Amino acid sequence: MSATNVVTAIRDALHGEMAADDRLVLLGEDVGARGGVFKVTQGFVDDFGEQRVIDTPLAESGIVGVAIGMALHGLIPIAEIEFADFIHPAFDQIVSEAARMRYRTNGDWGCPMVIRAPCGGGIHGALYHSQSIEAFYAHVPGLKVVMPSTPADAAGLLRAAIRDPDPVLFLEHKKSYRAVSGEVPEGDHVEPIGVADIKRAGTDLTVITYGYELHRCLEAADRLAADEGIEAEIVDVRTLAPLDTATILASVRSTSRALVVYEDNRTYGAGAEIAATVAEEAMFELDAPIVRVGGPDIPAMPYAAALEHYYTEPSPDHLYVAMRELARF
Amino acid sequence: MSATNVVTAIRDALHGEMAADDRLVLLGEDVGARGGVFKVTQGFVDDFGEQRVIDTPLAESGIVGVAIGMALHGLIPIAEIEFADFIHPAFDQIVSEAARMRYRTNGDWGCPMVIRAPCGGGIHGALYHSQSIEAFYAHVPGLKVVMPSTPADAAGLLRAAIRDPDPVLFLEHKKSYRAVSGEVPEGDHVEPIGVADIKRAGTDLTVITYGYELHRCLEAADRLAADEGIEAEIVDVRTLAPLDTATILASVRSTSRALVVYEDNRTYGAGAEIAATVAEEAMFELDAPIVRVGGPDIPAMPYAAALEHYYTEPSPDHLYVAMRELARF
Amino acid sequence: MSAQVTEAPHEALGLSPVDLLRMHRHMLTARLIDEASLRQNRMGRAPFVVPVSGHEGCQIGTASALRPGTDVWLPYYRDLGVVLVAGLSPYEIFLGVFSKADDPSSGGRQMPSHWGSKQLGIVSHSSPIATQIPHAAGIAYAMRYRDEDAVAAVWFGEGATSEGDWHEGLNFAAIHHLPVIFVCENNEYAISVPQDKQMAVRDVATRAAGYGMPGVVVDGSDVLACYEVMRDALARALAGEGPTLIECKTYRYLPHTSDDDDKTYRSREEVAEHRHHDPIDRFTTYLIEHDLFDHERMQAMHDEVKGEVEAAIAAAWDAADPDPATVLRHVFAEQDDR
Amino acid sequence: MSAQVTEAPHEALGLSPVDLLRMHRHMLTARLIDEASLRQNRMGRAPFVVPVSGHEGCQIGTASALRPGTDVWLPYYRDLGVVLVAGLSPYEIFLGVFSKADDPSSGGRQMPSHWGSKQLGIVSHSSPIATQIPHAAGIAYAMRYRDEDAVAAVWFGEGATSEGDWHEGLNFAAIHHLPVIFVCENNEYAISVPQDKQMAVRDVATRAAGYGMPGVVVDGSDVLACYEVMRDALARALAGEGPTLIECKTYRYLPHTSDDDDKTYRSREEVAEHRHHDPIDRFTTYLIEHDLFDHERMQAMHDEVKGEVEAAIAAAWDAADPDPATVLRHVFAEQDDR
Ligand SMILES: Cc1ncc(C[n+]2csc(CCOP(=O)(O)OP(=O)(O)O)c2C)c(N)n1
Ligand SMILES: Cc1ncc(C[n+]2csc(CCOP(=O)(O)OP(=O)(O)O)c2C)c(N)n1
Ligand SMILES: [Mg+2]
Ligand SMILES: [Mg+2]
Repeated sequence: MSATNVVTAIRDALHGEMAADDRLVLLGEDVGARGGVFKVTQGFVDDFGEQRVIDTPLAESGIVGVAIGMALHGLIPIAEIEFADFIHPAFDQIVSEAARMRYRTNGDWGCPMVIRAPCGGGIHGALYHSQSIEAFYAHVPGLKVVMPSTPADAAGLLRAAIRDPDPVLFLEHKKSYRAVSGEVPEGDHVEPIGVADIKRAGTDLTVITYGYELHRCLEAADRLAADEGIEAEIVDVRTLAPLDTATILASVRSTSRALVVYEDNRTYGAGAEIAATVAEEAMFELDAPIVRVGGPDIPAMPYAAALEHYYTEPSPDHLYVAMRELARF
Repeated sequence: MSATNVVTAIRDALHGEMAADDRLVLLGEDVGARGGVFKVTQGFVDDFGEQRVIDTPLAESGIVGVAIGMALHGLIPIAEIEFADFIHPAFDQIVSEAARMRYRTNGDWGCPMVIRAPCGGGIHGALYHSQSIEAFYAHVPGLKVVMPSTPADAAGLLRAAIRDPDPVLFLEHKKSYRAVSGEVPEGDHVEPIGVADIKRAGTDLTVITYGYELHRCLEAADRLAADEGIEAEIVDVRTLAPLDTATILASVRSTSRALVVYEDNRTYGAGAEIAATVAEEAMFELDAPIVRVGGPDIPAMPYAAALEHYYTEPSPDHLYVAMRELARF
Repeated sequence: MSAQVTEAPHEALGLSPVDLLRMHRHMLTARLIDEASLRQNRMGRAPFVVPVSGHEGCQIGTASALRPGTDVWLPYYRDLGVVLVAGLSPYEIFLGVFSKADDPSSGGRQMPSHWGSKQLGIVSHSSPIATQIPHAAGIAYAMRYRDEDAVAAVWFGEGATSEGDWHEGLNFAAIHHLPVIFVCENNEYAISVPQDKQMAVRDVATRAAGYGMPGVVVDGSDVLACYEVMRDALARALAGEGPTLIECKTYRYLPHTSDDDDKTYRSREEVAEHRHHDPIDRFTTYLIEHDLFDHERMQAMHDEVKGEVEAAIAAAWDAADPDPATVLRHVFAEQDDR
Repeated sequence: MSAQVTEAPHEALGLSPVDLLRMHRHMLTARLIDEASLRQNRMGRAPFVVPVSGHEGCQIGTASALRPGTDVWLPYYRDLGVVLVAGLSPYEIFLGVFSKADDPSSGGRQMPSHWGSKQLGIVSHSSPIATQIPHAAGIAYAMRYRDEDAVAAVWFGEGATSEGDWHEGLNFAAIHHLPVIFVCENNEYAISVPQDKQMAVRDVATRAAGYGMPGVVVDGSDVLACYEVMRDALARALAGEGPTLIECKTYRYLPHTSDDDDKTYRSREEVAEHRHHDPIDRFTTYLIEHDLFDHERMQAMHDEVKGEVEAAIAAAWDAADPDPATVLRHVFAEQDDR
């Protein structure tokens, strides 16, 4: 085990996979000499050459469309979208093409590829460098959507995504890149896609979350335990699609209280599916109503510090308070 | 009042608005001489001229992008997407531009426009002429999403959409075009956006639905009442965003049972938000778990009759049975 | 006559009489399948069909220059002629028309004419227009990366050139000098939208220069001319000289699909005028002029193909429908996939 | 010298000494704001700034041909020079740099350099590249529909030309002969991606022919040459002759943004070489050669603008921050909107 941050864990895992399998090619804007705007692929073009590390034109639909073609002809493309906010022009290629290739051919053609996209806010990125996009894609049958929050999960899930026979949207919360560090298992460690992880054990309530909110929830939960002895169990969804309902429901049944926390704007967000699933499957085992804490229903985070802060921290300790209130209900 | 079908109600309302306000222009593929593939704009080019009824190039992002420009300079464009399945290339223009123009300018610039799109399946349209797209767009702050299911609602809500100062995605279930007829109030009848409608009063359970599923639910509810005296109250959501939670919750509180029915594939679909809202706001007033009936998690409807039928009618009387089971729970 | 004294065009192209008769037979097969499909549609046995009539020259001409088993095909829904050359049989075509379980393209999941077959190297396409253009560039990139002596060829209508994906795909292919051939079947209409509302230029090929690739205009009713430009584009691609944009001027004789009413947007006179340049008649005349064909053999081939099509219809109609129990399958890979 | 005997270039363009000095002042103002903004960034008072240095010639040259109050501006983030001509003051610019409540573009909601002002006819743009291209076509369509004697002008980098929206917007504008001018500021890089990885052609202007519009290449460091081609494009647009694509060859002297490190993708020598063609120096020399300017007055103007910029910074820094309570506002129209 060695301690590292999320961006390094991703870079190392990506570099290892590239070295091990020359069917892998990277393509995206500025991934070459620049090493990506977040330096995830720094040095890759020197190590693997321009044929495998492709600086593409400024065209997201083309990036994904070309990657699909590569996947259809024996390669395993890893497309990088510079910011998740700029994936929208590729919506049709992802939804109509990558996600549906296998189904529409009755299993004849497959589309093994990964689309990496740095998402989320809190880094002063304003409306178009802060977006959460998981809700749009988790709804698409044929596409897997993964969102790790720790270095170990990032490395293990990226390996799984690259080795998956189907298209995987791999979301990296950019605030976690350097802010979050942790142990990463040595060697060829793979985390299975579709399995949630209990990041904190507890008995008084279950908090279901993912992305950078996981770290805010963990921080609040530890303070709440210290202050009041309330122990929150925290489930890190990790994979939005397919959703691990078994782990979520088992935890909720054990605590009888469910709090769903996500950064994306609340309405019709991914947390709605989680809350709805709990309501359908475990309602009569709950001692309190299901509570969702999502972002405000505005188009992503504004730029000015005061406005951005309002988005991530609408009120002081809002997560701490939400947990305490639910536990006490 | 006069009886007419949905497609005629839309055409008449659209024609009336065009005649009344020359800021309105229509643009889309085949909307001119061909009158649209569903004949909604048949004859419009003769009545209003080519300047106002524009046959565009085959480019959805361009259609919406050009419409946004028109809206920014004094016109009220009504863009037609030939099939909702083909709106995906315009995702970025709708989400990043139309929906965010007002917010990002702090109210300085507005984007009054309507995007019409025939959606839904059951007409042998296969994977790419049958899709439900409301879940993607209902999640976007700044965009209104409307989906009428009767001729009266279609006419009244289309007028409201055209007169709305913000962008409205107007979804028309193509199976309802000719299959559904009804009375349409004469004159300048406007249905407010954001208000759900109780299409059937009942006391034993609440069914929350929209689109063509409304008609399947009404049919099943009437049979259920005749067979067993079970009276379902049926709420037609009509507007997905902003969602009328007040009407939905009031009905659920009165029946203590909630069934959410939608055609789109179930997971992360719009029904999740409705179920989650009920779970948060009215859980302890329920006598039975919330139940969702959505489409299977496959990419839209296959073509072969036997396969398509499985999507819309997975089991004989599946809605009838779901209502009866929930009422008896 | 002249053809006897000087070298005949097909000889200059290195095409043998056998090659020519195969091409002619493919054209005739496409036409007869087209007519038979429409009859099936009117009989209520085929809810939806896509006509090809008028496009046989450019489709079979361009497709015949490729090498089945080596090159990769990315057709669009209009390309019945292309997929016949690629290797789909009339029986397989009708399995699709009747959306049967054994339909090689999709097992009855997609509409008819949404082609695909991994075995034949026919890449599956969807309904959304122009999405296959970047796919072709990506496949060509993979071909070069894997040192294959192969090309990817993608067909599309002139309406498809308006989509952003078309632009992005051509640009990427040109930047990397990829072995890909872009074939535009310009039939003057995108459903009802005439070319002058689709673009402000007369020739789609004009756009090639803006990407840094050659653009060629060819008469789509001249099957040999189409073969020739495709053969040259193939040679360029294999020589590492990059992509070519070929524009075939053609015309669709029938409505856009069985759901369309083309009388709303074009006159019968206009259609009749174009039928005078029928690619099949033109090629038949050529074959007869060069003593490769006569009316007798023509009749014989016609009857033979007609019989083949009728047999295909009968067999396909009797084939098994998809099992509803399979509707949830293949959303993701299964054991045997990948 | 020669400029004395024959008609001087600016005279041929109908530009008065006052016009020239205004243009020079705008160029100098852009440059000094740029340098000051970067200082603010290094001081930690501005988290994010977008340099303009190097682009002043093509921005002020093209923008100065338009008519504030009549024509509509669609700039992109690099266009500090364009919005100064359009009417934004240094104070308003710094309200944006410091994301203050009175920032005219967005009230501090968008990043700095995401311009917009309804009053000035500056159309708000987002971060996603090239989305404003179809907007420009739509605005031009509305102008013609409303019989306005106006044009829409849209600026973008060469990287933007790769997006599908760029293609779709130019195509629509050409089909309808719309009064719109497309101005490409080709600075050879899209962040780190050099032009030869962006396109396989030397000139973006080559693409114009494929849409059926004229394409012009101009030296972006020659402010008068940029003015001239823009003036001609304006005349064409107003005469109903349709859109023009103008490509200005320019260069960005500084990193892409304050977050970029351009040493990773281009040499210092390359940057230094380009600085020899500084559009401001070049224009200064021109003015001096034509006795419209001397070193003394130059120094005076420099000091004056510098003072203006410093005052703007001080005032903007002291302006009020946005009130967090407003964060939920303007998602939809409010009473006073529309
Ligand atoms: C993205 C998208 N938009 C719209 C459609 C509807 N549509 C189907 S075919 C067609 C016209 C295509 O014309 P063209 O590319 O010229 O091919 P042709 O049918 O003439 O051979 C249209 C608009 C579609 N299938 N996909
Ligand atoms: C759709 C989209 N993709 C990617 C980006 C990230 N990005 C911001 S600026 C830029 C380069 C733009 O280059 P160019 O158009 O040449 O303008 P320049 O910055 O050189 O003036 C990129 C890739 C973006 N903003 N939008
Ligand atoms: Mg066509
Ligand atoms: Mg550039």
